[in-house]
Amino acid sequence: MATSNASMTGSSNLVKKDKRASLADAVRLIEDGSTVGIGGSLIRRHPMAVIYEMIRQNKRDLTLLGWNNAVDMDLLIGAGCVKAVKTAYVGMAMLGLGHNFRRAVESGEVKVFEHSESTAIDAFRAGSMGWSFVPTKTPLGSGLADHNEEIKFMDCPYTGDPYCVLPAFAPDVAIIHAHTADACGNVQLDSKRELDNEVDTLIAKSANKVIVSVEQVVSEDAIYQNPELTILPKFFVDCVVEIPLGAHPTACDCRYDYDLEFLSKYQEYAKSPETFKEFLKRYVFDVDDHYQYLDLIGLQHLFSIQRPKEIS
Amino acid sequence: MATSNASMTGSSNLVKKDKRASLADAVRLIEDGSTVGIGGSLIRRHPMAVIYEMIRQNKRDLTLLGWNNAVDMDLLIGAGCVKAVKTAYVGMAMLGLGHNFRRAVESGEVKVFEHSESTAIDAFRAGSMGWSFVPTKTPLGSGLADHNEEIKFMDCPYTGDPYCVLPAFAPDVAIIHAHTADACGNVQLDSKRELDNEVDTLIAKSANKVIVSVEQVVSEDAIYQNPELTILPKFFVDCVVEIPLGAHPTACDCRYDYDLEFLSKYQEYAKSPETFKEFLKRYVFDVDDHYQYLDLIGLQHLFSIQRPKEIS
Amino acid sequence: MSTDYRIQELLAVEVSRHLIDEEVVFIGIGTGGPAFIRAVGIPLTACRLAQLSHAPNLVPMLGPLIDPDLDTLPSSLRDDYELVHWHSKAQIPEQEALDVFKRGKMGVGFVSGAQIDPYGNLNIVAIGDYDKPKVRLVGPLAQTDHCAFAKRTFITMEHTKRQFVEKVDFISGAGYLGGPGERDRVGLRQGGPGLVFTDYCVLDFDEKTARMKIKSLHPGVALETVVENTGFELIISDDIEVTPEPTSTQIELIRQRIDPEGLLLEARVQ
Amino acid sequence: MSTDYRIQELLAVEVSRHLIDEEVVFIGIGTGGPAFIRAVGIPLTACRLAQLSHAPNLVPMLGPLIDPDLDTLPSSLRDDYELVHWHSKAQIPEQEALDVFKRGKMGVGFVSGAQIDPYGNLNIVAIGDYDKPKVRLVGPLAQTDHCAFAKRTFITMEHTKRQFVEKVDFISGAGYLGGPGERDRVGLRQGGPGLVFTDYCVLDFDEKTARMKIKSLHPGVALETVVENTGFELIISDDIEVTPEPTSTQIELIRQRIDPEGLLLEARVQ
Repeated sequence: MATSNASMTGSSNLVKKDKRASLADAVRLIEDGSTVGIGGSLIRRHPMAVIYEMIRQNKRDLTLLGWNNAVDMDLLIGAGCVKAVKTAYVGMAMLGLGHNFRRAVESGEVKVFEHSESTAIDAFRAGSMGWSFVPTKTPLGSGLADHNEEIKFMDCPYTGDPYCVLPAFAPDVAIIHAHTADACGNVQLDSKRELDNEVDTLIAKSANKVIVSVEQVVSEDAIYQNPELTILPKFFVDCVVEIPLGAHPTACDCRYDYDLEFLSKYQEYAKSPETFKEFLKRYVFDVDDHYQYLDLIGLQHLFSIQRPKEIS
Repeated sequence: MATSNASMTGSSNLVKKDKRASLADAVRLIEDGSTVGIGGSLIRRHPMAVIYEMIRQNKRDLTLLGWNNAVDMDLLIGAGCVKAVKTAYVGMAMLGLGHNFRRAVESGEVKVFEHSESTAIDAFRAGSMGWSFVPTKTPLGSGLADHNEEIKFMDCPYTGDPYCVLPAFAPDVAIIHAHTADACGNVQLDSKRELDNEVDTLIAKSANKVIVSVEQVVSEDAIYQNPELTILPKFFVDCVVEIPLGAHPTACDCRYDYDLEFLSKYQEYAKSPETFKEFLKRYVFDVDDHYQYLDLIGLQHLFSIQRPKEIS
Repeated sequence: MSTDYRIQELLAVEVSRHLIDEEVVFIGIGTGGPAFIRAVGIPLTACRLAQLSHAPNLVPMLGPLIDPDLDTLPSSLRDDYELVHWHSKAQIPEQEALDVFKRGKMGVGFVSGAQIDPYGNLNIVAIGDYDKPKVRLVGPLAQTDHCAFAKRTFITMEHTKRQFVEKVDFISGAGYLGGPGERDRVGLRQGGPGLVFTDYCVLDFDEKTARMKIKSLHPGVALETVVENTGFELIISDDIEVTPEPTSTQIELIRQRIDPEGLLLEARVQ
Repeated sequence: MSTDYRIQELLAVEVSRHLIDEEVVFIGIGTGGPAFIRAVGIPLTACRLAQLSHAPNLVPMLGPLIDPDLDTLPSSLRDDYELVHWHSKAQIPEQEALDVFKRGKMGVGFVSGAQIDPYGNLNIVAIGDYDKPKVRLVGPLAQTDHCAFAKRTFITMEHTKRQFVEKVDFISGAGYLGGPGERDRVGLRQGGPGLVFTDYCVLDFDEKTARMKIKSLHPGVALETVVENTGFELIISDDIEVTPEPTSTQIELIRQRIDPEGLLLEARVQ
């Protein structure tokens, strides 16, 4: 093995690019009017701290892309940040409808581009592969084909079979939450994890800019230990924000569970636009940062959703 | 946890389907004239024992599909089993050209449908997803677009960008080699492995029938230990053949290395059709089964290519 | 032979009879309460019953979780930690789970909806005019995939006039669309609704008209009850059966072996 | 300042100068001998030199292996066990490695060929008439992807008339095709040949004609040698440079730190 002798280079002070950023700085990358791909599924591993900060920064006219969304999109919609969504689901899992989503769609404030899980995922997949469109049979005969104006039709050049086509999802920014990353932006997930969220990788790769919040920033050596756990090499990542419990109130695989108590409270607040304003004031605008938000939830309660960790 | 009491069912002798088969029986599934997708890449983890048996059973007029092939395809071609190949490479890695392949293409005996790695892989990917075609930009401007008669052209319905299209690969049979499987056909790979061969999963899923040779058949409980290592759940698999060292002379990840000495010998034999007949006689036709073949290689030599196992 | 049983036990047994050996059966997760019993509890119980009677090679698939050991249920079916550690034969990325549908390998998909019409078309997207909906619902999830690609869908529904409607307001899951042959005409080469299970009856689809038809009434349910609670004309043939009651052996199996804690059929949370 | 050096050291240093910080650089594996030195040894040495001088964030990618620790080379670059255990920042499935190209994230792809023409088109498929080839070669591998999608390709070639030909017999890797603007016309929106490195010189491409042009001659190489060994007319401008000799510091770095065992630049096998 070669000896390491930095002085030989005459450039021992060459430093690697540090992609860590504060939550506020990271979120400033998201411009009004942009399209944002959101990681996570159902009430699992959505980048919630990033979403709260987007509301704090008063983002406007966003188009949100996802495949299975919940409190993440409902919050942004309730805060008035959103003009359109493209996803297969916005709901609150066992807690029923997303009230803000429902109101905004019924009033026409938010436009929905209907997707099934596979069409949304395949649109991200196409984006992650650099193609501008993707064929799919899923919408044939369904209301998606009638009502999602982006869906077009073609026949297979070989079999003559009817297909739909979709434009690739290629969001301006993707926001995802992961377990660890090094300061250079190599992002990892624990080996034991819920595999619904493997779609996060496609979402990130399809985007022009990528913001990743992580439970913990780790050393480059820690990344070296298990290179097969890296879901995004650094060249896909623009900034890394360390935010412990950054997915709260959604779950984070085997690290912590979703916070059903908090989500139930959320549903109460969301019943009317007026009470939802109180939620926003209390949990978003009146807290300075993520730690103040966690303080509001309370340490004892946060411990109750902890799961036995299994890291890599 | 529920107590287990099979007698309650009144059907305690219900048995699960056993997909284990002898090498000979498995290979009988492959019909003359069929298309065969072959797993492995370069000189790694090709299902060599299956290939030797295909030669023994004198398969004819096969069309072989792969993305990065070596001694696997060169052997079948040299034995006269093949009429066409669709792949990005047939060569012997550091040992140069595949002599049988070269002769057969130069004489017109074997037709090549030219692919790049990504077009072959994407054709398997489309097959694994059930689509009949796939768009790609890779062949634009290249000889692939001129000479692979299966490639057609279209414009992106959204951007107007020129694309090529390819028919999906949907082989009649896929043959791949893996580390372990249970008798039901759940197939696993060790966690530490060469990730070039992840394409094997796409090859298998694209096929109508799937034959998997494995280093070792394990219990269902062993599969339960690490469900994330399962690359093929049983409903993708038609038969499992236990063949230790079944990839020899190609490598098997961290289990054993490729056999460079044997491959060099192979290259010598392959220099002329006459000497290649001697190879076939000695190593294929004159041995009754895989163990006799291994005996010919010799235990001492086989130990020399063993690697420290890491079986998770 | 008969014994006391609850409606969800009757349904689990009835569903199990229609599951075929070696098929893959997709079950969603993520709902709670009565919806959980319908969408998860009954299907999972039915899968295990089938595995223990006539279908030892049946493969249940819960999202990315394939072929879990149904004799060792996790303490909660909603806790990711428990799900990830549940003994299963495979855990594959969600995108590949959906590819199983597209690839035509899915036997049965369990689906439900806020509306169903005589052709088995389903709606979980919006009630009323799509462009100005009275109620916006959650969206199709993977229902469009189930209904396009599974060899047959098993539909579990609440049986009310509000749900069984003449025409769904939005087709999020394609049934037989406008009638016979229409699936094939739009390019859906296989699949379609198989059976509909409600608290009153089991329904199937008439081959000639592709319209919904009463297959069997649950014990004690009057034909009128079904008709009154259905918002469209059902095909009523002469050979309507009575849904068989669960045997005491089956009830014992469910209560003692499959679901002793009531996780599945009572949606209890430990 | 100059010192004794070998041609592969000169080339490694020269290549390193043209690598840009933060770029991803794809290097193939799997060849042996002189081809190994050209395809793997020189590029990897150049990457490490660049990382240690002006490009600390350069990301080498060897198939599915991303950003390996170039200070701790494995004892063999051809043994899967060693490669899998080589400290690297990521190991991703090969299909996703190729998606990196298609996604437009690849900075430099290293390629080679049996033939190259004035527009940088490459051939590793067949010599002679494609339908009745004189010599059938191995096939395109990922060369078509490199040449279609990498921001620029770095081409390492043996410099003979047999290889530098007026017209390649088959385009397995698209250069500038028939001339300026033609890549864009067929739909290739970025990329194209960057530099060609041989034992005699470095070549680039004229912007106006898209034809190959001598950029610099290696120390001691006469222009005539290059012309004589090239099977087509090269653009010869007035400003041909001399390829800079490696400094003693660079040579020391290579021999003592980067490649002390000769794994890379001498293709030694331990």
